Amino acid sequence: MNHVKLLFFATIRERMGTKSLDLELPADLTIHGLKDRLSADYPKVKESLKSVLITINREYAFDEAIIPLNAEIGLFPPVSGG
Amino acid sequence: MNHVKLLFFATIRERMGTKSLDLELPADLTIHGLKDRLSADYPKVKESLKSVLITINREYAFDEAIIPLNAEIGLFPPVSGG
Amino acid sequence: MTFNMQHPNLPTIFSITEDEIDLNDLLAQITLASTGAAAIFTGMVRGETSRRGSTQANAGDEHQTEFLEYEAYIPMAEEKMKQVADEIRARWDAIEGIAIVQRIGKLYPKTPTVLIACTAAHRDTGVFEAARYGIDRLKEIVPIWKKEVSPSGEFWVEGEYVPKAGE
Amino acid sequence: MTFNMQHPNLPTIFSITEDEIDLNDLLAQITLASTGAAAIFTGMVRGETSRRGSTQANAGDEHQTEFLEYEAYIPMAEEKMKQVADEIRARWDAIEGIAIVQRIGKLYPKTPTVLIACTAAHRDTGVFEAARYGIDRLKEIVPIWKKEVSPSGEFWVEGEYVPKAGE
Repeated sequence: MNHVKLLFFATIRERMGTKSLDLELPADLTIHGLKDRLSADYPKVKESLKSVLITINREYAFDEAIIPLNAEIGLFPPVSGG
Repeated sequence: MNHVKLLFFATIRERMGTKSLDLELPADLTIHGLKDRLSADYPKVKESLKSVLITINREYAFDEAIIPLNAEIGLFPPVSGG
Repeated sequence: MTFNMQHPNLPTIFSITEDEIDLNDLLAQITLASTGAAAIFTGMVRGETSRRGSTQANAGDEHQTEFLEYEAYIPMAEEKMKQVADEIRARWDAIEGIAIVQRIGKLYPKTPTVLIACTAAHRDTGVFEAARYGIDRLKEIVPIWKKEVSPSGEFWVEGEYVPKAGE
Repeated sequence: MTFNMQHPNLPTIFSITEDEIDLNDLLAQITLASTGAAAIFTGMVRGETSRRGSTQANAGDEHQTEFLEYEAYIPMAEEKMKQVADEIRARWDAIEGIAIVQRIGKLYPKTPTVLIACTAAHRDTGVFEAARYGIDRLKEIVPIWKKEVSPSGEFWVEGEYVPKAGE
């Protein structure tokens, strides 16, 4: 199993009701697989996940990426700083 | 006669050795005529006058302009602020 | 201030802070003995959105803002600010100093919220373009978000850029 | 700050001063409730001219500067700064506030000597171009001169622009 830390920001943080979540994931799970799991476990963020940006260890990542061991995974909407 | 005030800046001020000069000029003298007179009276600025910028009452003016009564006339090299 | 392996003598500042943005101080920090020009962009909280001069606001958008509340994914935002600075140096090699600062927390109208500053020997070396590029990129890839609070409620300002792979 | 007949609510600052240029203060003075973006240019005294990134300096020009000494034809310079501000507003009608400041006297390396700042609701309204235009025009028509003092002597910095009739 793979221990990962999820970090939520902005609208997704509000919908999740938490800033972070520690999860145990199967080895070799992809981002796509993670999204499926979150959609099932947290139906309130299912819509948000369709347009979510994902980062693995602070770099933007995409559906096909395999989640490395002990990854820090960010989930957030498109940025709006400035 | 026309009482005018000449103001010198930068290199021309240094060559003239003064910041200003009050002059009596004939009525209807042009800038060109003023330059001729200054070249004759102050040979040390004759060279400078070839590339001098002239202002009449704080607006750029040119050789053919007739000097109005009680004018404030600026004489200086191209500007270099900033 | 960070030490940059590729540009060891060129100051690069990036910061996410709750403190006031001090333009005088930041400019001094990115001014070298060889520096003759700086272009600085700052963004401020708009208290009212009117149609005058706006290319984004339409008639129906006119409204008052009480404050904006900013949040950031701080360690990643710092890394992405460094990336923006590296991109600037790769595009404009005359750039000497770079400062990229985002203020976060609750920010009221007229308050500067973000600063991008670039210095160079002369003004015709790309400083203006570099500062413009910096704020554009910050708004694309640096993980910061803002929520607007107004008399009619609160809503998140929506970004739209989706970073590409490796960005 | 002056009252502008054509733009009664839009702040326009121009100043020739021996005091330090305070970017924070000037920016605050040209920030309205509707302002969301500012582009600021500052020029500084270069202490050393090197070839890196310079389009003007050649190998033979490398030198040290001890200080610059600025002088201005003050009342005319103020009028011409106002003209530059009017020209900016005529070209970019989204501009809200404008500040144009020239510091004069004896100024040492790394010191900001000039500032042009323009504000608007958004950054895509011409603020960068307006600030760039402002410094270009200041260097063409505003009667200010500077003399450089270096270990090898002193010399006047040469301008080259000759204003046209009515300019």
